[in-house]
Amino acid sequence: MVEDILVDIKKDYVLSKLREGERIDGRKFDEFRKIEIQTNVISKAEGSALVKLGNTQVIVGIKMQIGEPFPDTPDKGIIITNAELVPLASPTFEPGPPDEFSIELARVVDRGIRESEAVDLNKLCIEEGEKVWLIFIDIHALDDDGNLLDASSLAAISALLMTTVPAERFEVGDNYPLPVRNLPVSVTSLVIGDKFLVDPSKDEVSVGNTFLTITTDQDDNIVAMQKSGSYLLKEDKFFEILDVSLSKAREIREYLKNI
Amino acid sequence: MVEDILVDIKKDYVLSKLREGERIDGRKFDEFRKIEIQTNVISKAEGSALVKLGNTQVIVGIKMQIGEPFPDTPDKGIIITNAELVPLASPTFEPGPPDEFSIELARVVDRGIRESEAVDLNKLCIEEGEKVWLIFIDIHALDDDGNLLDASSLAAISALLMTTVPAERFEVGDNYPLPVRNLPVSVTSLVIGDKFLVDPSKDEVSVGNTFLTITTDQDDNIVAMQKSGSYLLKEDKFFEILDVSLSKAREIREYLKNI
Amino acid sequence: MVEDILVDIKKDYVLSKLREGERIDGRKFDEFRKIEIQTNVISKAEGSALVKLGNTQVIVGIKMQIGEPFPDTPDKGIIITNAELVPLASPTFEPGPPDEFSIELARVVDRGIRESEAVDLNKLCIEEGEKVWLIFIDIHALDDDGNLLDASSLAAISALLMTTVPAERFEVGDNYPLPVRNLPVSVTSLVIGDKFLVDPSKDEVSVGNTFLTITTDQDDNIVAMQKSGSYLLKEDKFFEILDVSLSKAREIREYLKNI
Amino acid sequence: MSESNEEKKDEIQLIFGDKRLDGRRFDELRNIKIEAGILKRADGSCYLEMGKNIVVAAVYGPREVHPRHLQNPSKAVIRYRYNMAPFSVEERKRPGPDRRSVEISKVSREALEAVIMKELFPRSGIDIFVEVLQADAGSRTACLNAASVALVDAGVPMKGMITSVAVAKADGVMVLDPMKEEDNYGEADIPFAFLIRGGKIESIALLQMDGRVTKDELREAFKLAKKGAMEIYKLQKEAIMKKYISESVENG
Amino acid sequence: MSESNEEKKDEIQLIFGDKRLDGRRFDELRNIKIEAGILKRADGSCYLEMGKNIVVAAVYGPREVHPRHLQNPSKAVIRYRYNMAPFSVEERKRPGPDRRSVEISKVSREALEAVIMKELFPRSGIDIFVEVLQADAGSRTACLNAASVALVDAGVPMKGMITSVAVAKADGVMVLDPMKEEDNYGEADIPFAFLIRGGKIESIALLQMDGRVTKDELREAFKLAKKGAMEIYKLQKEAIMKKYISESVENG
Amino acid sequence: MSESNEEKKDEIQLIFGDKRLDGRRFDELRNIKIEAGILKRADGSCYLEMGKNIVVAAVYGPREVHPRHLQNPSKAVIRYRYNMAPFSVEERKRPGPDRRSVEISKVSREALEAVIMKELFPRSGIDIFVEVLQADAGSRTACLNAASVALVDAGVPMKGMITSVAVAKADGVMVLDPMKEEDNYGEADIPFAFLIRGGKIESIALLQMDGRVTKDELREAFKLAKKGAMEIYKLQKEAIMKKYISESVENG
Repeated sequence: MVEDILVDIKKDYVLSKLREGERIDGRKFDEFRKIEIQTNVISKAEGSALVKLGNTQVIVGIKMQIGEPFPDTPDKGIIITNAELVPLASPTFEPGPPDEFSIELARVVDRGIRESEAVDLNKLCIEEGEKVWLIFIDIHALDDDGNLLDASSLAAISALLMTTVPAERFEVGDNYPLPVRNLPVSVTSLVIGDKFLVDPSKDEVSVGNTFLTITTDQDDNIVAMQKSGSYLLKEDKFFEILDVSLSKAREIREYLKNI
Repeated sequence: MVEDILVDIKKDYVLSKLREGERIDGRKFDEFRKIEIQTNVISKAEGSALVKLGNTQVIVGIKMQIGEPFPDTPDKGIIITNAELVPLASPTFEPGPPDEFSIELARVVDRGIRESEAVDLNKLCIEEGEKVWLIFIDIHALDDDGNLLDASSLAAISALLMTTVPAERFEVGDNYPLPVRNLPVSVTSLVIGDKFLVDPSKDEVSVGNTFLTITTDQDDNIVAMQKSGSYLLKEDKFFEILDVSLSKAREIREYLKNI
Repeated sequence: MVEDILVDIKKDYVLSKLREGERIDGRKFDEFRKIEIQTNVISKAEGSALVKLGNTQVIVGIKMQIGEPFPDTPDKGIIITNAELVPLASPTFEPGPPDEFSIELARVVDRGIRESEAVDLNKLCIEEGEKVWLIFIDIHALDDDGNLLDASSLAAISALLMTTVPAERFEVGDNYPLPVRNLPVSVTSLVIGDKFLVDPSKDEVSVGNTFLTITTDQDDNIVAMQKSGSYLLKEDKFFEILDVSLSKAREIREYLKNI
Repeated sequence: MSESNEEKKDEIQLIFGDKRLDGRRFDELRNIKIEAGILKRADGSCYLEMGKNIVVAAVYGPREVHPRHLQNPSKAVIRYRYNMAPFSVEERKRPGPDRRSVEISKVSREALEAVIMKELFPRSGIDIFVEVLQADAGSRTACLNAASVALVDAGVPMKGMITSVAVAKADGVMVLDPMKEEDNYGEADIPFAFLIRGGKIESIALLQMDGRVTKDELREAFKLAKKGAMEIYKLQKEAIMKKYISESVENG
Repeated sequence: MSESNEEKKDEIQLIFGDKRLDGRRFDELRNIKIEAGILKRADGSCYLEMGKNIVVAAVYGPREVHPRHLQNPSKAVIRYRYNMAPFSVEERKRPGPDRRSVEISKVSREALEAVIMKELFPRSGIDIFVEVLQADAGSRTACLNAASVALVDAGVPMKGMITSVAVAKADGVMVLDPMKEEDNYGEADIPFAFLIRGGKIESIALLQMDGRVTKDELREAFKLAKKGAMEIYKLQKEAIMKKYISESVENG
Repeated sequence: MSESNEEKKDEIQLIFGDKRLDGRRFDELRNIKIEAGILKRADGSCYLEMGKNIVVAAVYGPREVHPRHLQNPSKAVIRYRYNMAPFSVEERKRPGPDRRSVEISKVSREALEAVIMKELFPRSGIDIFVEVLQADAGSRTACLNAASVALVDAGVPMKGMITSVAVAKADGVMVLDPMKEEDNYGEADIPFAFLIRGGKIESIALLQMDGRVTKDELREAFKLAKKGAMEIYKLQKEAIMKKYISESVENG
């Protein structure tokens, strides 16, 4: 009850600020919160990264195993992306098997990496048709202050950049760095009427779960998109968001190159 | 609430008609609804059939795979029958794993096919003790207007009759028709006091889930029976139902031979 | 409601007796209920035992299979312990997957057997790195009148003592008795304030689920301990319980040698 | 999906003249042992052996039903759970219900629902739990016989006794109360349960069948089943009697 | 976790001059067949073929929601279930929802939630169930088109019609309504759904994308998708009309 | 069923004179790092490293419990969830609770239940969630230490501080706070948790043990554990202090 009232008050506040052309935390409409990336925080993982987007915190760990390739791609490694929205990260998350939110999160992050061909899967074949590397990208939310998706995308690509293929542990040769050849960056906007805000905070999301995520690669290709939430989007608005997403992704990619 | 009252009214109507020796849709007590069978409706399946029993609609698709035989029948194929009572088919079905109704349905259909030895499993061995054909009979309910069971049995045997063993796709020789050598037919009666009605419609079932299913083969053998529902059945009544079931099955079998 | 009141009355009664230095059934504080062990009650199992501790009844059956060893113990058999607190055994047990109580029960029993090295796992290797014996210890509660844990431990070791390795059935040589070389015995105490009672009955447990289980082997080593329940335990009390546990275990072990 | 092989295996000889593999006549039951009231916590209970089957039944209730939305305002809700212990069969069975257990639980519950006077206990639950500790052929019939005794032991009012037995076709002959070999290698298996009231078989509470039989063979099966049921019924009554006598002795 | 291989397979030629593998032009839809009101039990229903996709949609509601705590006091609760029959694909699919189905169900539900007038039915539920009986590329778009017709058939008030179609990039060319080969071997897949009101495309209700396209290619994709959607919209309207005419004939 | 091999592996040398494999003395803790209040959404939180263990604890509550039938009218309901991240161990762990996690969660919850003043918050829930981001030996003790600090950070009233540490037997010697090798190849593992009140160890809140020790070795284990616990207790207090000071500075 009390929480419902609080949400309503927050919503009114966000909307009234918005009418004045402002965000509640003073950011510009196309401004991300402060990004911090710590890499190799988990030494037992093949690669890992902790990403902070303002107060939002996500950790991604990469584990690798040897497995069988898919019959139709006998010479390619396999990426498996999984997200756990553990109840530690938010008062609204409950323990249990992945729900539609964590499944969507994992799949959108996965698409960005997969479709940008960020990992050169051809270099992850050990024995054609028999043995290839499986890459487990495990997304673990720690603190959900909004926009877990972009934080997860960033943590995933950061962790992959740091990953060493553990060939020695599995006795199949020398360790080598995971071949990463592209830097997909997702930009999520909260769409409110005819306005949109990138990297929405939890308080801003009180107005509704109405997102558009656009993931682009280092050549400004669009590699993944996801309209999420029940709302209607105008075509011209879409192209406006696309332009902003491309330009923010470029900025973030520069940052990413220096981790 | 409203639904409970409706059920009660229907029940009274069915019972009062019954006392006058009539069924609410004018059928004779031993009369099936109109049977329609469309075969090979799913080209991606090895065989398929859509069966309509009046308004009741069931589709069965047959898929085949290569698998290991059971240790005690190393030279025989394996039949696996599964039923999904998807929520599309009835306002009372809910999404989720199979409940006792769908399990019973699948197992009774399975028994008819298995015990009549409708499929010659000896001809489905690829390599003794190593590789045999698995036949998946998947029953998918579309519209439950009563007697899903007989509709499913009919759809299953019809789909099997149409099935081609996909040997070429699995690179184990030439395709060949699935060897079907018997035509089991189930006849389900609704038992009400000392009366019984074959092929009950949903409205008739408002009086209670008190069924007897008898499956017979082309030599008038009884190959499967299932008393289902909490009621008591007299022995002489049983043999009356048996006689009707045998004769209805013969009629339906003639129909089946012409699909 | 009625049950809550009954529990309260029982609790008051147990506590008032306790203040007078007595147990409700007249036992001494360190006295077990009558122990009865029937062995080989299930001829289809490799070994089995039914244990009665007063009215508490537990049956354990041992089944063996051939499986792959763990990579880091390629020449050792594997023990797998499982407990089912089936709803038959108590009005408070519900059907479903194992809950935390049955998991704890199985794991504490397992630890006693594992850590005392009761079974010589080195003698259960068939082919190093390829084939070893799997020992399934299945605990099946029948009547929970308190202290299922000690009854289960006793039934487990009794069943193991009776077990024949079914080598002939699996065509890997001659049957032989399972090599059992230690007799772990668990003693569970109900801890109430500064007092404790061994082998608590269900009525005594009305005061709370505050247990300490200590499992010892035939050389008076402590091989497993579990403080279970939300309470605080003083160190000196712990060592008192330890002494009683050691001495009761010795008694029970003598009994066990004669089954 | 079928969890295990339900195919018939290669054949072995089951009938030798007028005797069966285990020496029984065609119309002879296996050894049966019944004991009522063997569990303390349950409101009613029964231990039963039927050949190599060993089963224990417990009844709880009539008792409150939780959560409330599962209650029925006009009658008791009956639950029946047929469960096999992992060690009850040759090859260890994974714990938990499989499709076969779900079906057996359903038809067994329905058989008992038809005779329990549910209307006397609105909003209540009557729970019947049966554990198969060792399974041979006919475990569902053994369980129903045990459940029936446990219900009487719990004082649950019923229209009569439920008594259950199977008939099989083995080497072309109908035989009563088949054991494992006759079930595995026989041509048909027909489990029955009857309502027995006033010492007489009144009607059929459970009937299933799989295999291949003629109508005449079915008539023979009914004859055998009714004969067997009457014998089992006597043993059920004796077990209940024995429990009451021993209780009277204890109390009086 | 991904249940199946979502990797692109080795390439095959998809475009031959100004034609596609199946002879279609770049802006040409597959054959579409729509029939409304084909199920008796459902409140609204639709059968739809779109190329080799065969789907059936059913709508139940507005109806009561159980249990009560799932009700929303101010509007109807919408459920959408996209489900594939085990035999709908080359390799048998295990029954039950996988991660892909869960995601498709979520975005499809959201698309419809944006147009259904939920506020008219507080505390109620509107359930949309779509079964994929045969799947080729674009099954989610086929399902949404069928669901939309089934909603109209059920009389659920909406702001307009939802019409869905995908665009793919194949051999560098943007093509409308891709079939399986273009989806598997193409460079991008972009499913759209539009709200069509007053005969005009008003806004985007569903948009996803995976692959690799430029901004200009996206503009081309929008153009193709809108053209395709208008054609599908006509067929949806015809199917509804046909149902109403046949009903009028029957009733009048 | 055991999900993983709990067998002891072949032996390696663990003790070299009066030093351990990692150079520690027998009564020496691993490096410990504690930081309170590191999460925004949680009511209380703590980051903790203990050797190679990295854990994060969050506390939510006291807050409302849903659904209502889980409420307790006389006290708060405590939940404790010990969860390992898939990447926290050498071989990737499948997400979700296994049997080991369930048992650890149970005994850890019970330890905290014994010291949280639950009676002050009837009908409420206090949820303690601990994520193991990297696991070495002793992760359950690290989690309890973090949970205890997070509870203080959340302002949950307790009888005192819970401080947890394990003792192992390695090459016949009792050693404090074992790391992975001592746990895997050692002869016993004994996790403790103590209630510390007024700067003194008052009683035992958690005690488990598996391995093989004598009574005298147990006495030695208690001595080591208490020494270790007092050191950890100091660090827990410092972390809380630091948080409060930094807050005061911020606010004042």
